[in-house]
Amino acid sequence: RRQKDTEEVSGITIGLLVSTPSNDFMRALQDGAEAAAREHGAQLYVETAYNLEIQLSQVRSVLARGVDALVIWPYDGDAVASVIEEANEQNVPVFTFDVKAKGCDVTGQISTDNHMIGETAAHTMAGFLYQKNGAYQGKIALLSGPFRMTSHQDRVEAFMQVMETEYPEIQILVQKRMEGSEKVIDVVSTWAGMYGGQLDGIYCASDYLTASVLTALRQKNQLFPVGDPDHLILLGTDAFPAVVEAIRENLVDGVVAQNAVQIGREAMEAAWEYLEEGQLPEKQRYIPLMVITTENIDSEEVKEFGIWSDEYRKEAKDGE
Amino acid sequence: MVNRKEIRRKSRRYSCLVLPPLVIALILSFMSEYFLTPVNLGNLLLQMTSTAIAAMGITFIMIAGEYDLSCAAVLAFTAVLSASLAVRSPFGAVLGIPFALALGAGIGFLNGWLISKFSIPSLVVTLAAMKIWRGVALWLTGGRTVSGLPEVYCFPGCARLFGVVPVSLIILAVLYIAGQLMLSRTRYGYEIYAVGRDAEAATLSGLGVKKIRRNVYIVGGILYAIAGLLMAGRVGAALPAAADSMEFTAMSAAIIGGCALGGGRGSLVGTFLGVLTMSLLDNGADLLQLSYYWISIVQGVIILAALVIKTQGVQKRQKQTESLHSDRVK
Amino acid sequence: MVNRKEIRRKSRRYSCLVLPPLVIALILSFMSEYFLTPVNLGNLLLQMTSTAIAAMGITFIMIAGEYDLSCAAVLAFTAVLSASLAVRSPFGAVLGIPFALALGAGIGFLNGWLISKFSIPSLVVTLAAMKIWRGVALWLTGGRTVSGLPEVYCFPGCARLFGVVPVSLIILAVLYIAGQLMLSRTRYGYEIYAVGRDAEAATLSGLGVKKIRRNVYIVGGILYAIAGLLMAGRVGAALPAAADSMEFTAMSAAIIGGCALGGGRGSLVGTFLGVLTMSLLDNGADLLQLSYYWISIVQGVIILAALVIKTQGVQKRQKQTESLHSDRVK
Amino acid sequence: MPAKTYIETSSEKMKEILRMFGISCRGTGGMLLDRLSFTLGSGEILGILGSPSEERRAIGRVLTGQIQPEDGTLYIHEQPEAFPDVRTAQEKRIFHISPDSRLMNHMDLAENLCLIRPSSLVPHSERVWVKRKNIHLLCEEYLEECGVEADPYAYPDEYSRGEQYTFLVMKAMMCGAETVVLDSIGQPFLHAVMEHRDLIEHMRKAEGAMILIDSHIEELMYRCDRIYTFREGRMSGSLFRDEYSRSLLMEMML
Amino acid sequence: MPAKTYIETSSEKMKEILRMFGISCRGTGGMLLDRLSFTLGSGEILGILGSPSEERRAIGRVLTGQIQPEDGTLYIHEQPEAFPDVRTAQEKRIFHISPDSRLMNHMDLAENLCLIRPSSLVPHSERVWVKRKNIHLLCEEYLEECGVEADPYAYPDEYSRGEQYTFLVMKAMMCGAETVVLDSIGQPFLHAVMEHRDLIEHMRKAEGAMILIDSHIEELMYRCDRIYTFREGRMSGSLFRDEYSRSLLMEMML
Ligand SMILES: Nc1ncnc2c1ncn2[C@@H]1O[C@H](COP(=O)(O)OP(=O)(O)OP(=O)(O)O)[C@@H](O)[C@H]1O
Ligand SMILES: Nc1ncnc2c1ncn2[C@@H]1O[C@H](COP(=O)(O)OP(=O)(O)OP(=O)(O)O)[C@@H](O)[C@H]1O
Ligand SMILES: [Mg+2]
Ligand SMILES: [Mg+2]
Repeated sequence: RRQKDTEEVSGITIGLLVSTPSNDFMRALQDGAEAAAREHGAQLYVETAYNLEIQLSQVRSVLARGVDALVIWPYDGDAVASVIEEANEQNVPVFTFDVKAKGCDVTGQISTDNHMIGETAAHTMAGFLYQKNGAYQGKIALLSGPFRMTSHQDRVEAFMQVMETEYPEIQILVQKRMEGSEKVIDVVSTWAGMYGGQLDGIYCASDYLTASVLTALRQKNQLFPVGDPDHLILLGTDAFPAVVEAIRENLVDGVVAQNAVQIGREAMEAAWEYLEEGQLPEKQRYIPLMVITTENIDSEEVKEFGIWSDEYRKEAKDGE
Repeated sequence: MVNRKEIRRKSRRYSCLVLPPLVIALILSFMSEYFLTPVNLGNLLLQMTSTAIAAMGITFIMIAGEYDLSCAAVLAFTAVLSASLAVRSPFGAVLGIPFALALGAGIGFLNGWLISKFSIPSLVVTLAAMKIWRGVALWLTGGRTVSGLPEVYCFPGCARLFGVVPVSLIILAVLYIAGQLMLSRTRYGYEIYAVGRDAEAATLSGLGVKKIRRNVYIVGGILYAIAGLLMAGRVGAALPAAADSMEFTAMSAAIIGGCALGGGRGSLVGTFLGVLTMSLLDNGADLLQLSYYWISIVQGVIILAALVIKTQGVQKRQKQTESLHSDRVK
Repeated sequence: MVNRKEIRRKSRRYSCLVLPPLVIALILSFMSEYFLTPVNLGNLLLQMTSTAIAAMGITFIMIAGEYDLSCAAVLAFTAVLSASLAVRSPFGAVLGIPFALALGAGIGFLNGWLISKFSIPSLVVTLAAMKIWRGVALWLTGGRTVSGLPEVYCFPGCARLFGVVPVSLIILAVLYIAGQLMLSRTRYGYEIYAVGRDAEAATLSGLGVKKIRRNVYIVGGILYAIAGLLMAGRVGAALPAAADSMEFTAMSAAIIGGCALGGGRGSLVGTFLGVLTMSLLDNGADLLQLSYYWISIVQGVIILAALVIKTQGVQKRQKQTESLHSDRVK
Repeated sequence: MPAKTYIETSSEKMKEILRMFGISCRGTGGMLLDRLSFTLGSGEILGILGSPSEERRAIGRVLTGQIQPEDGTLYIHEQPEAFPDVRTAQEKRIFHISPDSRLMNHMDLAENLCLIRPSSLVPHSERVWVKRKNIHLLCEEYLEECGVEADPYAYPDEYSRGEQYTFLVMKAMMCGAETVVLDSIGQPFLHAVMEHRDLIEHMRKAEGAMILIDSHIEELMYRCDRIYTFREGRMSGSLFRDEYSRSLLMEMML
Repeated sequence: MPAKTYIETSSEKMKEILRMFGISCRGTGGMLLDRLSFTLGSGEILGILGSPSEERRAIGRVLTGQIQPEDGTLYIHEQPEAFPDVRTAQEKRIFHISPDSRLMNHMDLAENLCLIRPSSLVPHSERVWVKRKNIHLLCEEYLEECGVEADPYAYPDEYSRGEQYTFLVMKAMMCGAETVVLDSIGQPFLHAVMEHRDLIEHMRKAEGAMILIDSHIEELMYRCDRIYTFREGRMSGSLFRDEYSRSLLMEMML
């Protein structure tokens, strides 16, 4: 569908395997990678999968056609090992991005440091709670994606650990893993009723969850601006367009942003670099992260870091 | 001069249907103090609207003796397509809702037409329809969520009348009451039951069996479209992958609610109770922080239990009256 | 002295089955130069093993006139449970495979027993089973993938004989040949077809209809377990959410391969061709970089087309011989 | 034995309701009907006598479109008509009651009689909304008029098969039937139905007609104004009431 | 009319194969069988004559366990036996052929006759693997022996219904039937089956017996060694071949 026969053919083909673009983050990852490939004039095989079995078969058929490198967003971090081993056997370098693959050897892994995201989120959340309650105490809830997303797993683990060791007064009332975003609304509605005023904040390990939480609160008429005594602290991850907008509208406290476009771009760059140089300076490449809050959203600092959703939107508009 | 036997018959039947949600509700009200709060009960009702309306469509179809696996796919497809229309222009926003309804009706008609025209089993036709419409929904959107829906379009799903009563609940109530009235008080209802109970006898009595079957698919399609609209309105976005495996949830609810696979049995009251059972389980999982996996298990067990109890009852009765007659007169 | 008419009958039937995969293969070989490479064809076969074996189970069950929606859930459950056993100890690794098979057989028996004991429609029983076993699989693992499987356990799924021929392909071939021989050459096969074609006549002929039906579920369960083992071995991990909606894929393959919903029709050769059709579509999507949504649509259309053509043929033949007789003699 | 085949077109005193002319149709077992012709007059009870295992039931089925003939014409009130399906047959006031006909056991008698009809024949007041009181009254009235004792609130399976056939005949009449075909329902059931004198009177008064298809000579002899004998797909003879004799009918039938 | 009820236990020359004693069973329509008793001797063709619409078919169904009686005993070779299901009845060599019985149209004749049997009755060589040549030869042999003309490779639906019943009887005999019940299959079909003299001879030679249940007096009179008349759930009389007369049977039956 998206075979990019670029103007200047470098003779290098790269397989890009991503998830279906069911949300903006996924699309931004893909766009970043594609843009980088375009700049280098590499030929791309792009495959999108909506479940594990499909991704496995895609990897195999891409390998069968012969590529110089594979850039993969693993659908299930635990279960892609088998195909990555196959690629390794065929001496095709594999670069995973965003989600880590476990139990196998990859040439490069490009992502934000998800442990760091979790830790940063914990400290940020604690800061918000301090602002609200005057002490490092309060009750929060935690939403994350399913187990197969190792990135979410790492974030949640780190978050919990920091909370436990450094902020014993902060209580995690409830934690839930959700596959899709439809059910989030129901769950948040139930929590809102159940914990009522008790709940001080919600941390979402990804912003597709944050966006649904916003919808739920809006429907319940419980969406108050930051600073309002009834305001429920919301801390997101990734910086989705809807969430960035909400921060600008003063409805969400903050987000631990990572630059999706950059992750995609860097992954492709890493592959390119490896193919050119024959090696990478380090196997694990981390993309910087940044906490964006209502206060710093319009600062120079943030502009410098870049809000991917803005870039991506611009690109999308240009594309049209 | 209403028949006493009939009253007894009906009360026994309904007590069987009321029991599961009642028991679960009782357990929940003991185990969680939040369960009986108005907020939670409100949430519970709101959460079940889409499923309840889709299950209503399935009920019509099952009473007429057919199946429908395409329910969830049609729901997602109509929602996604009409939402795409709605976000394009203010004009589209107004047209979105009638367009969705027409689309649902059209797809329902197509299903019904294929089934009656070629006498293909409905299970296969709707299996194919499921694959096709889900595929088209994903293909048209490229798998992307359609968001930024205009307010007019979201109105049925998220607005509240006087800021209190959710419009979707009103729609749910109106549809169920109208549907139940139609099934039990109009000639069409009698005909649907007759076709489901004994299609051959109905044909020989001069009923237009094929037409009636086609019509229930149209009704079903419209109801799926409404369910899709409400879901899109509530979520504030139309997802091409929405309502994943809702066909099973809706069918399970209808079965728990007394629909028989052979047709001719079931009611909307029963289906509502079935959906309520499923929703109570979901709500219970949220309240008690149980994992969803548990719920799936409990649902399965309830379906089995409902059917075992029902068939046990039937078998007992049949044994009393078993004879040569039974298989002749039918 | 083999009947000529029969040969003609059979050749017509098979040509109908061979056509879809052949046409797709032809198109693909024109549109992609990679399609006919040995590596790609090898991949194609390897990818279809699990589905093919699950579809084989479904075929047995459908020939006997029943349904099975629990296929994918049983596959995932047996894989996850036996994999958990296998990773615990070296002893468990050896036991893992027989344990999975026994588990599959047990679940199949349970399904069959419920269906025949309480005369509940198989669709409902297996719907409940689907919910229950998928739920149990997710609950036991907490939704987590079981990875780090020992080599012994993965052997059937990932090993290659002499480093060339995949063991899983050998298993597939052996099972299909044995199954087809059983269906067409043994008394059990004749009985399964008889039960599916006309259960009443079979009962009056003294066949143990209930037992035969129970047995196909056991066979089905074992086959699902094998499919699960192969899948786990190939992926190197057992996923509780594995084989999502494979029940539909397998059923579609069986239907394309000539199984009828009423029972008594179908063959493993046909089912294999059906699975091949599905796999070719998948492979084509990979090769031509089509989106998977397209495939879903094409699958739906093929299912419909297969059935429309089949029933058209039947209707034409029936018209020729329509009479009072037809509905009496049956 | 040469069959007497004097088929007349119409007797003086009665109007022709229905005529089948030269009807042929074929089944797997060979010819079912072979250029079959007969006429039915108003107010008449017509017997068709065929021995067991003759495909007598094809006659009723062709008449109500359950099988389509290969050849022949159907005249209703001397107008040629297309062979209809069951529904349009009923709309043309032809009702066929055979062993396959049955009432719905999940509805009570009144509902069965008043609602399970082609839509154009449902009482005007019940076209959309069903007023249960209404139909029970209607049914009760009719039951009384026809001299059939039954409770409109009862379910059909509370009655014997013979009574169920009676209800089916009554339903046909409530729908304004002109022709009622009682097709091979078996001698005892036929007997049970025909014992309701008022019902038969009612039909005669409404200028309706009945066709009784059976293999039982006496049953038909006692009840019919005219008897056709049916053999090998055609009418092998026709007798009026005053010409009947057991042996003659037997001879014509076999 | 008082029924003659002299039921004897066994005649001198023949062995008792089967005896039903005091069998009662009930249906929705009332009593089906009311303390019914009768005896079947080896080599005998026994007629049971019941008028149409008597529930004659209950007899065959009780005998093969399709309905369970409330009371009474079944003796096989003078041993009391539990009332079996169809399969065990066949294993006890009792075969029931009724209008519901049929061959499978998707299998050829040989497969139908040799394979569609209770597992214990399948020829030993075909228990697991089916050798098609084998069964076709076996079938051909048997067809010849019984004087039935048919092609073992043909499908059942290529033959008339009467021939299909003949095949069913032949299948019973191939399975080693001792008692074959031909239950209300209709006079013409009964006639078609019984016309195969070799088949009947074969059965007599094997000391088997047949029960013909029908309503046709002549059919039974010509063929049976003994006739019971069946009325209102019991045997209303019994006559030996030399005692038959049409009027007597008619009287006992009605
Ligand atoms: N074409 C047929 N196919 C199968 N069974 C048949 C067929 N025709 C008749 N029979 C069976 O033969 C039996 C008697 O035949 P049939 O019903 O034609 O006689 P009949 O017209 O009912 O006569 P009677 O009035 O004496 O019952 C019935 O039990 C029926 O089941
Ligand atoms: N219990 C019953 N329920 C419904 N229909 C019945 C019942 N008993 C008989 N009939 C119908 O009545 C007709 C004649 O009755 P029945 O079959 O009992 O007579 P029979 O025993 O077949 O006599 P014959 O040998 O003359 O056909 C059949 O066509 C059958 O369909
Ligand atoms: Mg009869
Ligand atoms: Mg008869």
